[in-house]
Amino acid sequence: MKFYEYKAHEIFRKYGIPVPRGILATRPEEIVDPPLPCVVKAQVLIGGRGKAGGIKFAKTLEEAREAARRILGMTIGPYKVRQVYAQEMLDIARELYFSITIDRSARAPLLIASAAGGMEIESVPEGSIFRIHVPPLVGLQPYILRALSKALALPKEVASQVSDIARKAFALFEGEDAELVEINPLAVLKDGRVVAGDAKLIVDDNAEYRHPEYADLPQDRTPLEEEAHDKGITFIQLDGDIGVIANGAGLTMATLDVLNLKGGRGGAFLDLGGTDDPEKVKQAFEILLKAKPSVILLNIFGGITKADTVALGVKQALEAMRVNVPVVARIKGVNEDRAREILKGIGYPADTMEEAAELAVKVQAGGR
Amino acid sequence: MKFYEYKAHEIFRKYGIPVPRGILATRPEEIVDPPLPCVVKAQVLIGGRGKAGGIKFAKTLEEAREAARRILGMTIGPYKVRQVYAQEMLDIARELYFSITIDRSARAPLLIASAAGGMEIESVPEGSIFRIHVPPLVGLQPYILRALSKALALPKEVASQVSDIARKAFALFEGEDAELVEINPLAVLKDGRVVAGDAKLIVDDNAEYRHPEYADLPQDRTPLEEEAHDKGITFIQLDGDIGVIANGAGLTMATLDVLNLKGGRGGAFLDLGGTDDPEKVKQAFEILLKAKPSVILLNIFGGITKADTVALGVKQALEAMRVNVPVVARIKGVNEDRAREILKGIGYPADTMEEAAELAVKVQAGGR
Amino acid sequence: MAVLLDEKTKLIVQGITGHQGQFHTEKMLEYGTKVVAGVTPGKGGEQVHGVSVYDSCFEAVDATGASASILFVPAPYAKDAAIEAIEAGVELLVMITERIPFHDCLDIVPYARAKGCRVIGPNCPGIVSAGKAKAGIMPNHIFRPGDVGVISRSGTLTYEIVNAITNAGFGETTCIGIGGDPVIGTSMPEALELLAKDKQTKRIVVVGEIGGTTEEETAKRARRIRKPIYAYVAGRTAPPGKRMGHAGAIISKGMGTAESKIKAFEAAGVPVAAFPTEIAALLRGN
Amino acid sequence: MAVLLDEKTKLIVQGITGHQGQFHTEKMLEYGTKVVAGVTPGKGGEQVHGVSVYDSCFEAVDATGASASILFVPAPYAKDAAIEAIEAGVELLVMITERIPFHDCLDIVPYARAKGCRVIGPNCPGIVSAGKAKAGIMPNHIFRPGDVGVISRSGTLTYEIVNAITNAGFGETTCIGIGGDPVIGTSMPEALELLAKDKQTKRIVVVGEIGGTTEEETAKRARRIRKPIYAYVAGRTAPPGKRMGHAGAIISKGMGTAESKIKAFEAAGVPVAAFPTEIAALLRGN
Repeated sequence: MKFYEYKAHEIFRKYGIPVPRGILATRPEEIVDPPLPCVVKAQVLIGGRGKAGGIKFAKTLEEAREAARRILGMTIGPYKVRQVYAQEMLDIARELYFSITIDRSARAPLLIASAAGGMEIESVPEGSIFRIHVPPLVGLQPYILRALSKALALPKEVASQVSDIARKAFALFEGEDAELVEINPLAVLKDGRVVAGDAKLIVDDNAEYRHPEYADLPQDRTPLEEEAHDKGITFIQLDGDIGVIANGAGLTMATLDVLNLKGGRGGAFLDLGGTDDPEKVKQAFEILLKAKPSVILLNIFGGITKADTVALGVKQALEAMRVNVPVVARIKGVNEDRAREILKGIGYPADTMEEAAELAVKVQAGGR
Repeated sequence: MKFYEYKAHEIFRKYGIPVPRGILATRPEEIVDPPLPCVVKAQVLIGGRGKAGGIKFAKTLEEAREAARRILGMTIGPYKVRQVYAQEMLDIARELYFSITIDRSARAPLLIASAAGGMEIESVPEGSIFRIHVPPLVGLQPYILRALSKALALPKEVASQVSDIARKAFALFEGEDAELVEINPLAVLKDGRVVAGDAKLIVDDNAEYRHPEYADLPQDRTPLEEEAHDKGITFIQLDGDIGVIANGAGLTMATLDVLNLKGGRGGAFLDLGGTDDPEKVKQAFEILLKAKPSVILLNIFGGITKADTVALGVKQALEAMRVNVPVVARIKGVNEDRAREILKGIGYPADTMEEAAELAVKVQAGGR
Repeated sequence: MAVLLDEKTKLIVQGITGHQGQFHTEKMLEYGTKVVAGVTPGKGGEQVHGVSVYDSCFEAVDATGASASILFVPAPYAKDAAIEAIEAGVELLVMITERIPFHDCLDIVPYARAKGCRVIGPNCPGIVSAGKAKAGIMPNHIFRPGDVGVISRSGTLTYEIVNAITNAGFGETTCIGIGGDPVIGTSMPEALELLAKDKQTKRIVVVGEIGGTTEEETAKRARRIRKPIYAYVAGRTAPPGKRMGHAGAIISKGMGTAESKIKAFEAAGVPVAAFPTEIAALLRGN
Repeated sequence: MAVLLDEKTKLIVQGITGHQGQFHTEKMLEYGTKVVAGVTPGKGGEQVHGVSVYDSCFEAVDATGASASILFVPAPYAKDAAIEAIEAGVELLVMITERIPFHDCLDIVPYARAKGCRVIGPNCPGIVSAGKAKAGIMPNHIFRPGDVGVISRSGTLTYEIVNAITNAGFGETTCIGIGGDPVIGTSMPEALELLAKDKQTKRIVVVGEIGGTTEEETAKRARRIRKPIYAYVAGRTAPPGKRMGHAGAIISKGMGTAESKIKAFEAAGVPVAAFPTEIAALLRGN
């Protein structure tokens, strides 16, 4: 799960991490008594909003409202800006970088810090990035914070504030099931205070059941993706015109790859998962149909999934939606003969995934 | 650290563990509006208060005050009763046993439970005691509570309450640096509630720095032991007449053993520890002198401790206290010759601890 | 020979009375696996396909001497079940369960390692030692005993590839589905080491996907292994920044692209198949 | 040969700039120990008896390749220091510090084990491999190379007994002060196994005390060891229920009495000395 900036700040505040004061507004008039001077920022879930004109500075209330007026309704990437955040402008002396994420190989939380903050960590030279693991099972120990302070050559007063923030950020990382806690810049102000200038938070989707308060947060999904998500289906909209549906993440990706390598263009990506329930197949197929693909490439390696069940779901969906999209179907699994029977007249059968991909490309080109 | 019953109950309450309501009183008149009927209990740090008459039942306020009147001022073991606790009488249907302690061999917390509660766990037959370790590093998991409930054959409603109490007791065990958390009886009431009928808590002395709120709690020490404790000296008063002072717990115990095996009677036990500071030696020695031993047996295996430093401390203490107790001294270590010189005229020198013990017995008997 | 699992391994099934647990217990038994007990709290005393159910892993292990467990318990209860199995002394724990919060795995995996228990998964199809035993959910009929070891982060894609291997006339030693999550018990390079040491395994097929750097680490390790290794990497046309089903399968911040993985394999002398079925052709080439 | 420690072991001293750290660094150097570095946060760059001080264990280990550490850090900071040393990769960690809350040791000891680091202590006098090296605070002059292995829960009492062994004309291989706390890194039976496997160690002296059941467990283990073992147990006249200095040394609820321990040793064929110095006589008898 991703979080709008203002929401992430709210959570950081809950853990006692100092963040700038700010006001959220959906209309310019909602900005009343903002901290001045302030920065008015578009609340969107993707990067690059600065370049798109989604960040403006304001010295007075009027300027702040004017900035909000210009930002609200703006389109950044695929998103319309619906909220702005008018945030206290910090008087920054120095910008640091701090984040916590996981190191998959080490199976441990990884703490990353740099004396060069304010820019994307990818653009910071490797030599000035400090990395240290937090030992799992025993958690954050003081030596880690000492090492961090030394690596960044922080003066004593800054070091103690940074250590305190790091401790709280780690508590947040654990307490909120975070994948990423990123503070960039971690700002040392001219008055000596250390503040999380910007706070980014990504929480593990799988831990949603432990954090029901996050369940309804908007995510960077298209409406159709959102609908799929609510039904527990992995569905991603792409640019192409051939809809790809398969079972299992790896197989679905591989099917998309084969299709693209054979000259097709995948237009949507739907992972049926391990389901064996015709109703769920039907639901998934309906979502795919709503994306209006010109051809559908269905690739099921059943193994244990019953092929006829899948075929039945496909057939029902097409009937319910009253659409007539050609379906190139390659279904392997128990009762695959019965599946062919069910899809007779609707689908183009194929035996291997390569064959299916080639066929889909041909059908799309009007070749059959 | 040990805790008076009422204090332990207070801490259990803090962790959300249900305990009976109660009123603490140092004078009978302080009992106002007690939960009735109630049990009036002497607050002492040792067991056996029931047999000593320190627990009485009361149905009315007057009876409660009368009970308090009779218990306050009573002597139980070496202690005078200064406080009573008038506690709600529970309407108990069934008594269980529950405790958490550590298993030294396994280096893990050990959870002990029994369906036979209300008596000392030592008198419960081994077959009806359930034991399970809490895995260190990952903590209390639900399977432990399921296993407990099954072992005690608890009905569902009781099981869920017991599990909840066990979880909270484990949080207490960890949060308060406990050595022992014991609930006996863990009472199932006739109305179905489960309540910690009696709560016992011992906290690791070494963790005192993490719990400054416990620092001033009274402990089961004699005034002299208390004085020694405040000075960081291990000192225990015994029945005999020969004071034993040595350095290191093992050596001090061994010296006491040798003395007793040689026919002497150790009258106090003082571990100088690893100190090398004549002032601390002097302080320790003064405490020992206050216990009025007829002879002192001093056994120092210096190794690194300087023998003359110890001798100097001893001499200064004797002079400061203006007493003339014979000191049988066996001091091994750096500068042991100089130590003999210093103690000349005060002490009886000995070469081995066996020799020193024999000499102490002889001196005590007036043999020298 | 086989790694991790063979016909003598005594296996318990955690969550045996659930839909998945029941179904796959039957399939594992059909494959010849010694499923000696099941565990479902509160269902002790029942039977599932002739297998006795116990209330706890301790009881199941005590009664049967099982040394391995396969876990079908739903995600919110998986950590509890895993720690219980580890404490009960199993040496191999196969976690099929998907959608376990990875913070739970940050406890489970290091703790298992501390106690000498090998974890496979979570979010994996399990292990098959062809012709010997299965602790997993892979279809039985696609395997045939042979000399190819298989390692995969994926589920159905593995079936596709194993099927291609078998159809081409080859066979497998052990197929290890290591799982698609960010934090897993046995990583791809670790699985590679296991198969590299197995005498019966003459060549190894590795099925990777986008996300993380485990394929790159595997490629590095592959340089020191004297058996032929072949790879396939899924996701070469996946859009960056999108989560492709597996929590692991995401290209973010330029990390974990298929290009990088394919390059690493090829640099290590590991041929990479363009299509899943091409794996068979690569095997034939040797 | 010796166990745990020898003349080649590279040792770092955590808390080297403190009173105890400085003093014992000098003594360890005098004994011939390879003290290669010290650690005190904030004092990196200083020198103690010619030993370079670093700010962290990582730096110290990186710079010197040390594989062992001895810890003099005060109790409230000991857990941090121990975990740091473990993470920095030391394989042997000798914790001299006393009065560490045992709940901290419930983290340190299992974690060390998980990471393959052996812990001795806490609250212990350390280890001496006679004539080779010392990671501890025992007096240097009482040791002489020989064939007696010594294990003890106590400090000064160990010196007394080692002194008696040496004075009687014998000598030691390795003397392990395991420590007097309830939760320690290496238990008495574990230390016994170490010395039992050491070829140079021909007989073993075990110094126990009241409290706990480790002596009883050691006696059980002793039955399977073919070297002569001798024991002494302190506290046979200690009053029950009183804490005798060591947090471990307490007889409570009838557990951990000297009688029980002596009985267990004798039943296992381990002669028990009545007085500390009698150990020498027992050794002479063989």
